[in-house]
Amino acid sequence: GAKEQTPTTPPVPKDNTADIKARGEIIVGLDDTFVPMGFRDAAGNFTGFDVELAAEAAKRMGLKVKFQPIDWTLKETELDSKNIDLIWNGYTITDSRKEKVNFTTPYLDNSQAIVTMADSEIKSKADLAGKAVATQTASSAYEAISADAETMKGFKDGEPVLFDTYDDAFRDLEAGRVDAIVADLILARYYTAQRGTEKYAFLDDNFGDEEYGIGVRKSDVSLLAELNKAMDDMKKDGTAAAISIKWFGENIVK
Amino acid sequence: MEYILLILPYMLKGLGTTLIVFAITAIVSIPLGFVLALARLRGNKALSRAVQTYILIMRGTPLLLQLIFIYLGLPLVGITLDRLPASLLAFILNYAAYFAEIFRAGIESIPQGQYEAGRVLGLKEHEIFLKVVLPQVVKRVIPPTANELMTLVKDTSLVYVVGMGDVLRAAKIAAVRDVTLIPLGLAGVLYLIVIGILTMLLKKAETRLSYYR
Amino acid sequence: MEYILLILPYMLKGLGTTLIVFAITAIVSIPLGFVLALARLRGNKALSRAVQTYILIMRGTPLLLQLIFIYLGLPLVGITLDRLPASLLAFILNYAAYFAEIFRAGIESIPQGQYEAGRVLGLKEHEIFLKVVLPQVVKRVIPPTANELMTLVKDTSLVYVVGMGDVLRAAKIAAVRDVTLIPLGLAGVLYLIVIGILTMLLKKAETRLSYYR
Amino acid sequence: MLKITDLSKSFGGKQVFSGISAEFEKGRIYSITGPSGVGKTTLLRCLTLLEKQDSGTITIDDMPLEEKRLSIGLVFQSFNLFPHMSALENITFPLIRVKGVSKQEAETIARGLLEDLGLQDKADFYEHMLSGGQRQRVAIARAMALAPDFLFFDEPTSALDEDLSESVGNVMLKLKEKGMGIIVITHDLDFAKKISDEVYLLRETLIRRELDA
Amino acid sequence: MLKITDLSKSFGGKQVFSGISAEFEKGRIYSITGPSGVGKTTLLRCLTLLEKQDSGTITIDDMPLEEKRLSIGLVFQSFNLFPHMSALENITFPLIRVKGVSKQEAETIARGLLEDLGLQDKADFYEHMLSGGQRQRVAIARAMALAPDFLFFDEPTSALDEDLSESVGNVMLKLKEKGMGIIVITHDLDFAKKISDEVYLLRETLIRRELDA
Ligand SMILES: Nc1ncnc2c1ncn2[C@@H]1O[C@H](COP(=O)(O)OP(=O)(O)OP(=O)(O)O)[C@@H](O)[C@H]1O
Ligand SMILES: Nc1ncnc2c1ncn2[C@@H]1O[C@H](COP(=O)(O)OP(=O)(O)OP(=O)(O)O)[C@@H](O)[C@H]1O
Ligand SMILES: [Mg+2]
Ligand SMILES: [Mg+2]
Repeated sequence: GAKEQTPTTPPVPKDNTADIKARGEIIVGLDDTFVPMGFRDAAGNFTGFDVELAAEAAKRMGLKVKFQPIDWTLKETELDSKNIDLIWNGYTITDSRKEKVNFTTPYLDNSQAIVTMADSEIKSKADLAGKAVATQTASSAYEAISADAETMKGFKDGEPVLFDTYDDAFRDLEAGRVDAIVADLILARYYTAQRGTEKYAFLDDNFGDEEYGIGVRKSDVSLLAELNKAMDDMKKDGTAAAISIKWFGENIVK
Repeated sequence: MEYILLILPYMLKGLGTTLIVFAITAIVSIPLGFVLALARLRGNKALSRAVQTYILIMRGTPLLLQLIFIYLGLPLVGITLDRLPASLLAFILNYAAYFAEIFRAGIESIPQGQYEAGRVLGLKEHEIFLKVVLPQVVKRVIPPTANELMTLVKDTSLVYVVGMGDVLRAAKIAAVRDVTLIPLGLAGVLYLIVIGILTMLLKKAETRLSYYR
Repeated sequence: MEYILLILPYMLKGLGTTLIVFAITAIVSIPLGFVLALARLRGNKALSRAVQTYILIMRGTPLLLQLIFIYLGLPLVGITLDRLPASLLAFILNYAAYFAEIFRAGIESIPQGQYEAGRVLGLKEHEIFLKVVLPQVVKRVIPPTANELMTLVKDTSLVYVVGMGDVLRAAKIAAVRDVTLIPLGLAGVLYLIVIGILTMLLKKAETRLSYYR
Repeated sequence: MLKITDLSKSFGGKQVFSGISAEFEKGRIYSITGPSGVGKTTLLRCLTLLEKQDSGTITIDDMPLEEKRLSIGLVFQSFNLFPHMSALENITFPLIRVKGVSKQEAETIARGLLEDLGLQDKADFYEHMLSGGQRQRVAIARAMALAPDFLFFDEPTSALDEDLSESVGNVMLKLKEKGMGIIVITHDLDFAKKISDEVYLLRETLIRRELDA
Repeated sequence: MLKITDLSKSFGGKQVFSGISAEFEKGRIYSITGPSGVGKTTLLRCLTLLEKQDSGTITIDDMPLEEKRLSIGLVFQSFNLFPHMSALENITFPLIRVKGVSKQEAETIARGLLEDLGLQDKADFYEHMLSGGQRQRVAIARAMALAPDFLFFDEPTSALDEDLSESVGNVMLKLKEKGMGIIVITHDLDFAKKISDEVYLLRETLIRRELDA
């Protein structure tokens, strides 16, 4: 092959917004098992709260939208390699992620809720001492727990039990092998609603508050601006609220 | 039952991906494995060692990581492959290594006398290999090859890392959405059917080759 | 480099899980596979068919689903197993089926004359099997067994579904947290080391058995 | 006494032999000759329970053959040595197992027999290092060592020159002295005449031949 | 002319033979006798390039043996038939491949040879269905069919009775008439004397024996 010329200065990252416009299509990366934010209906079509938001926002930017399922572990790499243009799937804003991607204005508040079976003796964070606590692998809940090292050390085995999906975690809670689950409040509410709210209890304590945002490539500053504007418009004209009510029964978009 | 009919179409679509990746990988990696086995056994020292190193790396690291490397690592050096080609490349390179070892063992198990008879009769080396040794190797490697093929059917579910949806992925989506294990059970049944057919075909091949010992 | 040292301890802890599941599965499923192979070859018709069905189901459905079934399905009928026992049970039952097929093929490849010589000499069937046939089988099955063992090393990462942390999951957690692919590369290196050692040991065994043909 | 009554055998509808009746005494040597493919090996295989006759009975001292397994021995036409055991081990292993002889005693017996047959310096050789005639002699020594009541030889001198044939003949005569009954299949009429008390011809059935014919 | 000059061979430091020099002409039959284990098979293996001598040269018509591969043929002591081919195919396959003969013609030749050797009704049998003597005759027919300049037989009548030995001898004489040079290893001195022009004894080296000794 031809010899590659090594550039003496790092190349200025190119803003891809124009390319996306030219293409007429924006690619949204999501984990299609992530109920209720982004998943598929029985026919295999993408659906979910974030999916509907994204579809509406794209329309307002004059773009078609394409949803691309990705391995959640690899989402930032997928973004870097331009396989996708946005990460939009209950994506929690954290400091380490901010180093790799730009976030839009937060559009949803979230907290890391603690869920137990209804008849549990666990009533507060302190009661978690010596108990088996589950959460999802590589989730923001896991990061929130890790950040509270004091409490985590008290857990049985000194660390949470990690499941691939919250679905598995809830099954394990019911089988009695774990005593509590830490999960995004929004997800936990959805799951408990599906499985029967009365079976579960939500503790008053939690592992902190956080916010969801949409991840955009660092280089794509104009895309970020346009997306922020589209989201603002949707919040103002009630479209976002309507979608929220459809999925959560109330307007929780901020 | 109604529920199964509801989710079946999308599951079958996933099964299509599974079968495509399986079939192409099998068709390409088996001959490639043979070539590698030959290179290891008959190649000069350098080639033989290169193949051994290749096999070590391919068997020594998870297919999942190889897939990530080919799909997301290669673009860093300017080689960008689409999802399906990237998956196929990773699967073929990986499985060829496993097949190579099976075939090597099979080739080594043929008694030296068979080669010697061929040589003394004046047959060319490739004739001896293709017409004398290979048919006998085939008979001996069917069972371990069957093992690998069945593992392959299920390994295809790894394509989720490049964002492709196979039957298992389809089942998982339905399972979390509908809070039930039924889709996973259904996926199990679909796999079982595919592998049941595969088992039958391989058994037939084994029986057909039992005319000699 | 500094970063690698930072994440290494946690990765090595994960590697511990990998190695435990690997070792126990290998130690139990290999003898179990032998017993299954024997039952299939020598058992009465009913037993032989039962074993064939068992093998079909175990190879016919993904280990992942078997794991989910044992860990999350069995509690529904009142059998609740802990994470590690549940994982080990699933791995052992699954791998025994693969080994059974390898050993069956190995046993079948020993010439009939070896059994006949043993019988005419007055050896008991179990003596013939253990002292005449088995040593020759071992030599022939090393390469396909090596394939399965290497697959097993990497399959252990499936314990993630029951909430156990192996080296690959440790890597994934670090990768997501620190938004980098380095931990995955490190996991690849760790796997490669484990399998490199395994390869060496198996090669040694192969060489030791090369004193006869 | 070894008694055969009305024995017949066919392969896939093709009659090999039929209506064989004969009596063989301990302490005597019998030779059986006959053209190639006539069924001599098949007859010995019936006499050693390796092949099931279509009809007819075989008894030893009026007991069914099945209950007198340990009273019979056979040297195969194709030797069937154990390839993973040295020449010495081929002989000592069945001795120790079947006769319960100590390892040391077994080695003494084995070395004695190897010496009788001119193999004293091949005790530690494996099958693939032995010449055709050496293999044959190890097989003979292995069967003789167990000293059964009746010992059958399938062309025991096919790969041996005159001198060695004579040694084998002499060993047979020694065994006869000790009261063993011996049946030898051979093409070598001189050899047969020299050592046998009776000579038979197999040709559809078993016919007694006059020794000075 | 096949010319051997100062040939020696040892295994692991142990001398088998040394200083063998001899000349063999086309159109003549030579027998080589010698005790078991003396190196007769090894000598033929050197003459067919299956074994590399330690020193000495072998030429055919003054050309190095390597360049005259197709001028030589060998019937192995252990036959080395191809087990996946019928008796007929064992003969026709090399004929078609090496001589470029048509399939039909090859079958005619093969059936003629099988008939000469009394195997007309075994053409479609596989190795495991043939008796010892039948295998030997197929191996003989396979080598003869190619009609090389020099054909070597390693104990071609070991499993044959007198009548069949005579048939084989007659076929050899026919080949000699046609100008083939033949070297036969045999223990059967009568057979050797009947067919050979010269008889040799191998014992450390090759010694010419007087025919009427
Ligand atoms: N791989 C080996 N290692 C050590 N010794 C060997 C090997 N192969 C052959 N030999 C020895 O070489 C000698 C010659 O063997 P060869 O087969 O040529 O004998 P032979 O004259 O054909 O005997 P026979 O008449 O019994 O067939 C034997 O003593 C044998 O033990
Ligand atoms: N599995 C089989 N299927 C069909 N025919 C068979 C089978 N096994 C043996 N035969 C036939 O049975 C006949 C007798 O074989 P056997 O081996 O007993 O002959 P033999 O008298 O020992 O001959 P040899 O002297 O050549 O060793 C042969 O014609 C052979 O082809
Ligand atoms: Mg026979
Ligand atoms: Mg020899």
